[in-house]
Amino acid sequence: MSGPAKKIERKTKRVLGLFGDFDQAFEVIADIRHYKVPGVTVDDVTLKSPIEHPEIEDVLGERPCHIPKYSFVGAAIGFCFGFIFLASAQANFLAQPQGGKPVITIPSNIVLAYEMLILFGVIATLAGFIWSAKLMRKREGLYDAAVTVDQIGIVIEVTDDTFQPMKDLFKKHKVLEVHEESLT
Amino acid sequence: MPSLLGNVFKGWADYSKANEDGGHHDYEHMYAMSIDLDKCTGCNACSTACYAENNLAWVGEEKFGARQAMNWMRVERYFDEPDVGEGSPDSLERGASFLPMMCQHCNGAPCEPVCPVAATYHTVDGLNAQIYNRCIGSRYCANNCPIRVRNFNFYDNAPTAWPAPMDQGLNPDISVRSKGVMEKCTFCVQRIRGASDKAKREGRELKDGDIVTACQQTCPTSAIQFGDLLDETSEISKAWKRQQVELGKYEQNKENPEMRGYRVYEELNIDTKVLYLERVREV
Amino acid sequence: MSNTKHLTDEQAKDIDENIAWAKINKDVLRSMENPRMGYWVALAFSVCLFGLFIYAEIYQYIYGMGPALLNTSHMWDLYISTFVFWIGMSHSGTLLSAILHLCHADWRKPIYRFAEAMTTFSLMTAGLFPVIHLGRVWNFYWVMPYMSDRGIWPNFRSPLIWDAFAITSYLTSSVLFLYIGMIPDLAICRDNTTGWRKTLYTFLSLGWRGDDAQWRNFRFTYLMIACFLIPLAVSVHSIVAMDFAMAIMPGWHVTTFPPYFVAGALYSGCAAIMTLFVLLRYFLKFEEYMTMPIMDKVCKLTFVIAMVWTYLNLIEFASVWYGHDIPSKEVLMAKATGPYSIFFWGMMVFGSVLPFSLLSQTVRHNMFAIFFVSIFLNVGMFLERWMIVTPTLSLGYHPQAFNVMWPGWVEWAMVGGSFGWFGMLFLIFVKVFPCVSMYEVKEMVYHRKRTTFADVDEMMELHTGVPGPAPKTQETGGS
Amino acid sequence: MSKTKIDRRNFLKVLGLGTAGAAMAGCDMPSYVTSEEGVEKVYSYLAPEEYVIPGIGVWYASTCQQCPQACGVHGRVREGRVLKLEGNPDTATNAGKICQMGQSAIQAHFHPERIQNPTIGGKDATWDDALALIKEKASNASWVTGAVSGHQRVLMDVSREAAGNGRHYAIEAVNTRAWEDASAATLGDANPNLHIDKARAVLTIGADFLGTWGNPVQAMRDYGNFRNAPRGVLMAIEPAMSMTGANADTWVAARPGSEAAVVLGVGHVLMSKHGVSAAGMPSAASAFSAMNPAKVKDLSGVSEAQLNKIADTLMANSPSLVIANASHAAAHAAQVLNLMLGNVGQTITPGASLAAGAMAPVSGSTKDLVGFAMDANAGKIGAAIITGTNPTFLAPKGLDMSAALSKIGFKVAIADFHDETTKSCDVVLPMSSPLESWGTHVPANGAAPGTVHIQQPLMENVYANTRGLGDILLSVAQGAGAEGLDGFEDYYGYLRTAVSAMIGSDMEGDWNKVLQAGFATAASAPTAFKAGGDVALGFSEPASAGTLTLITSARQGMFDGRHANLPWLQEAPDQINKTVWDTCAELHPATAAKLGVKTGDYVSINTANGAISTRVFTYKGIHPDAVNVPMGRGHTDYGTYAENGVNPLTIMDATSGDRSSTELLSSSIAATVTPTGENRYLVRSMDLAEQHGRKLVATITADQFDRNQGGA
Repeated sequence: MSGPAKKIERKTKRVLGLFGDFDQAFEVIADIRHYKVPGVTVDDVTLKSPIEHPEIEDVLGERPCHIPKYSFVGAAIGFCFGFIFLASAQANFLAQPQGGKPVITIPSNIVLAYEMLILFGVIATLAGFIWSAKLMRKREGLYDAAVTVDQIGIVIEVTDDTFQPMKDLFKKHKVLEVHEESLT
Repeated sequence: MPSLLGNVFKGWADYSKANEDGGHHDYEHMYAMSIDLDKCTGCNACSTACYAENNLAWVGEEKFGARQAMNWMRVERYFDEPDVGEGSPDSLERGASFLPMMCQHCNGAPCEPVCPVAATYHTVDGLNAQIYNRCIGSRYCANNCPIRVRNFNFYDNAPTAWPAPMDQGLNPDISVRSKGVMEKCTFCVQRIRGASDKAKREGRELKDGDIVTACQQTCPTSAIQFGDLLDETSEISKAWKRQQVELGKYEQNKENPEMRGYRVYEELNIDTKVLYLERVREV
Repeated sequence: MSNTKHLTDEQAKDIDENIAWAKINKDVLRSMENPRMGYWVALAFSVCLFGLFIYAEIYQYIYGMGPALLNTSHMWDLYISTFVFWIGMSHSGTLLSAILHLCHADWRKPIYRFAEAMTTFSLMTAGLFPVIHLGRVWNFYWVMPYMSDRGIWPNFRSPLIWDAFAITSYLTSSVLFLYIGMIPDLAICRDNTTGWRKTLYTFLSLGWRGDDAQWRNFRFTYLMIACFLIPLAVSVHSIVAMDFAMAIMPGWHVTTFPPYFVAGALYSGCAAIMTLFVLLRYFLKFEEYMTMPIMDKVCKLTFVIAMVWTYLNLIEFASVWYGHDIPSKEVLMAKATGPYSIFFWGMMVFGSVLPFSLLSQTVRHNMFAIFFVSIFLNVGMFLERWMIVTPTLSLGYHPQAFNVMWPGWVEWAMVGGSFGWFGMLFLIFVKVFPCVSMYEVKEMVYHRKRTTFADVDEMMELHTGVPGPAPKTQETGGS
Repeated sequence: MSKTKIDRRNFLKVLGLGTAGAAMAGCDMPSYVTSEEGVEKVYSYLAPEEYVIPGIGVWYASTCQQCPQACGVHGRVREGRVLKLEGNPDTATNAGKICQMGQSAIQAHFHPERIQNPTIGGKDATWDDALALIKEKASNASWVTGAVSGHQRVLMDVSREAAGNGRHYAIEAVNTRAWEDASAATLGDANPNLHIDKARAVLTIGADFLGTWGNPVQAMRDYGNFRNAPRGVLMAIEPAMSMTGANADTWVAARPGSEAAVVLGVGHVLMSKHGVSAAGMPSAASAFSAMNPAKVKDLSGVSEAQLNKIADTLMANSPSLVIANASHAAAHAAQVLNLMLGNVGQTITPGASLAAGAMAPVSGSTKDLVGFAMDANAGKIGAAIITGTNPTFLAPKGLDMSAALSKIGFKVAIADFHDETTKSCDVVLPMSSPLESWGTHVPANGAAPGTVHIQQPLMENVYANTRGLGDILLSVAQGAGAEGLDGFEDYYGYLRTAVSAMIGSDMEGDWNKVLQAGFATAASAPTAFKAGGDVALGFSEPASAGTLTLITSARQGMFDGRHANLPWLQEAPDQINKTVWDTCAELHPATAAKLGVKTGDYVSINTANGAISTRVFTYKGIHPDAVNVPMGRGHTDYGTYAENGVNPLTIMDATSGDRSSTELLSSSIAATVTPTGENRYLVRSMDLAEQHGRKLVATITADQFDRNQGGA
């Protein structure tokens, strides 16, 4: 980020602002993005919402998501492992020629490997989700049940001198409630 | 299993080999049968001998009526003869046609690939074997058998079929099947094993005629022949050659129409190993 | 909809776009609590039915498969038909939910949750049948490819093994699909409950906080799994079809079976959705969410699928009829004229004729009519499965084995009992988990409100998924 | 599989799995597992008999007693138990083959319902008491038996003589009596040897030689060769299809009782059309010429075309063979045809008669059944010893057998199973099964001259307190004070002495050779056919066309009912109608349609002697005027396995007409058939009789192939 953010100050407080309407939250973040509050960047912002708001990325900026990679890797492993596993099982189970069929039967193994592909793909996806969505971690404070009902929450970490301007910004955009906690 | 991956490559080698010869391994024997329908009198001796030899349970009228009988070999009786045209509508002009039917030990057996636990498979003797201990009774094999020669133990038949002291007459060479497993004709595998063990003890090769199945042994008209097709000198392989019926072939090339050999359900290409000789009729 | 003028308000009424989001939470959470008498009665009934199932299974375990009256020709009968029936049922939820999700049909949002639940539970029901139909059921695990120190493996050539793999994958995936889609709602429950429920939801919601990062990953995850599920669902039922198509029996060895089965599966699935839709709408008081217009769409979808199914059915008959394979032809003739013909014609009437009633708007907007229609559609589908399995077995190739067989009481008990098992699971589900997706209903009304489009259908087609910065509007959302 | 060192056996060892085959490998311990979970019965062999080699089956020769034909068998003995019977390959009668009844001997042997203790008046008793009682009361006893031969017959005779010459009634419902009488009358030899294999055409009139007539096993073996190149032609004339008819190239349905007329008709055509002469038999010739085809058609419904076809075939394929058992008249006519066609000497050759005539077989008949009933009713029989037959079951109601038996003061039954007859006997002696006891048997038909089959015990008694028939006969004879028997304390001793005398050596080795062979060869003389001589031929008027007639037939399996308690045979489908476990009434579809019944419907069949009710089976292999109920089932006191079915014999008639010429098996009686309205599935091994276009039994017509090559 550019100039103002350069000088490193210890963040001492975390603020949660609750908004009744997504547009207000949107504007808050838009303002932050345009450095209406010096020393605060969008990177410090976390949005909490009852529903998904993909459009927030317009102001929050593109943030990467690696789920498809997980899925792909999982699927690839699933298929290869599936096929090799079956083939080697059959290769070790020779004493059963059946109905004049070969020992290692490609068509049936492909069907099964295909199932394995999907199974592993799904599981890998889930794993990726849990990992990159930081689920199953210890929950930080500053959470309000209202965000699972209908309110939008903006969590932002501030230093002592950016604390007040931040609140003003919230108020300017008709914040409903402001919670704060100190980072120690 | 440490050897697991080690065997993979050999497995692949076998796989490619298997592909060349249609999935068959090197057969040590190829036991086959031939039945002359012109000689079969439909007397049931074969099927009763099978009951005695193979510990087959009788089931009684009710279960037989529910078609849950355990007969490995049955003699079917047909009154029509499509090949010699319709007879008079109000009376038979000829006798009936009898067909001893048992597991044909197909080389392209439809029952084998569908078994989920590989309880039925093809042995190196060319037998279609059923591993009772492995069978879990999914009954897919029987569903896929066009001739319906697989019998399933719908009940625990043993207690009723062999009330003491009848159980003393059981053949110790083979097991008594419990409920929930599939069973079928084995070409009297216990006799095959016995004969080959005997041959081994005497330090010689099996020779034609060493192995006699129970049905063949008792057939009063000697309509049933049994032997090893891989043994060029055996009666059975001569018979098959004479009848110009070849194993593993879909289209048989019969130059001589007088040769009566044929196999049932050839159109299904299941490659059965029981050669039937056509019935002859004077008309 | 274009022709809504002569509809009553109740019929025309879709989800109110200005509904308070808190109300959504309240309604759904309410539906999960203090069950009424009727609920307990239904639950008790299901449990009793399931008890019957258990009894029959024990009986069969002791006496063998004989009392089911299976015989040397009819090695399979109702067990496998019912298995196929439940598998088919399971396709509604996941497949529809996934497909509709991919094509952004937002009307799916209020109804997909219970549909997916149904998928899961009917799979769990279907899974019972391949097991209980085994002659030596205590060895069922032998079909699993576990490493045995004796070096024995299952026979991977057998379609039954494919079944085992497919069903395992499908069950796992659909459970995960259902669960992941539920996480944000579980968080809601977590925030609004106490006691054991609180602990349960806290555990299940994995610490969902609705962060933008979580939502983003959530979106991709849900999308990916949906993508996986569609081919999976198709493959599962094709594999079930292969149990028959891979066999050589006349009437089973049919090339068109896989697509035919998939169509049939979707069909019975939709029918089942309609049934449960009606039930939930009334018993859980979801009139505001499961609205007539949504049912209307489900009906139209069902009709389309029914026609696809009918078509595949007919071309199967045609191909048998024109290909001169005598045994197959005999089986076909026997289906239409033989001892089972009444069931065959029942299947044709319920499966191919009855759906036309869905063309009438009066039916589409009469919940009772729909309830009974959907029931009979599923009866038709059950008969279909039976008519696939049994006539073939009663004829087949070998004249000596031709015979007609009627299922024994054990089989009927198991079939009936399976409904008890399904009902039990579903009833428990609706009281423990939200069977309407709260957050997605919110999304639905949110986006609807913010689009300039009046017509949901057009929106469905034109909606590009991720909306740009939204146009300003006057009224403020929420409360 | 040489590359991968897994063959099936190893594979299964690795798996620790057993198949039918692999079980062999693990079977060296003398044990087997029954399917009662895990219960393993291990028989200890601390002190085994010398013939017990654990794990190894050893074959011993003996003689089958399932029917009067006494085929030689080999029994497989393992761990002291006999497990399976197979034919003795060295005997001329059955040459290594046996029928299903022989196969089932094992089941009869291990049967749980066998009699285990002697009873007096129904209460258990000791052997001594029982024998003492017999000694006391069985003076002048008549013997009622089945067909007997060998030393058992000798002992019966000596004890009869010693006890004052009671009569000997030999009762067999399934017999060759008509043929025997005719042969005796025409050839002077009651049991000539028949060479079906040498014949190029065989015509049978009611003689089911492939099923139950004579020695079917031998006949079937010959039939096998008969079908070899040059292929012979088989023709059958009978009211209802028999196993022989079922294998015939030409099958002709004749109205019951009209068979003789048909044979005469054949003779007529042979003479008139083919100029065959009945030289030296003027009365026969006149009988033939009197029976013109029109008359045949009228009497039997057999058309002229069919007669011509039969006659032509007989002429075209010489030597031929005509066998008849339908009636005495038919049998006589058949033998005359054989003489006319020059078959005598070619396909019919003289038999041989034992030097020791006392051992010669006594063949049974229902004539003796009738005789026994009449004599008993007339109070002529004071005491009777009954063995090997079941007169109460066989006797029609008309004979009033139960009353007859009650008139007999003292009745002894020597039996291995309780049946209708033993029930009414004062003393019942438990007989060991034939596989447990000694005996000698002289086959009535087709044995090599002088052959005496040895019946050797194959294992210890299953039930300790039973005794072999021979032993019992010996004690009875000794009790009756017959001469020359005092030295022997058991039948084995007697038999061994007798056989040694017979083969002219008492050396251990020779005796063992005899036991190994399973038969001994005694001195015998070939019988000579008498030269020519006229034969009077007649025929009986059958019931008029359109009236239903009840006939019965014996099928291999149930036979005359003695095997009804063997589940294997109950479950072995009837060869023709494929019914199991139950009796059915065979009807022609047209007749059934007239009566408005179909297969599976119950009908009640009424004759002058009463009524039976059973289910219908319809097929076209029966004359429209006939209703055929196979005999053998319908026991009332023959154990749990024999309860099913009905017994047609009870309503047959054995007394009508000339008793000397009426055998139950070939008798017929006017009957009315009425549907009862009930219906139940008739349990059969197959419901359909058509091949539905599948290529199952393919047929090739004889002109399509060179019968001299045989295409085999």
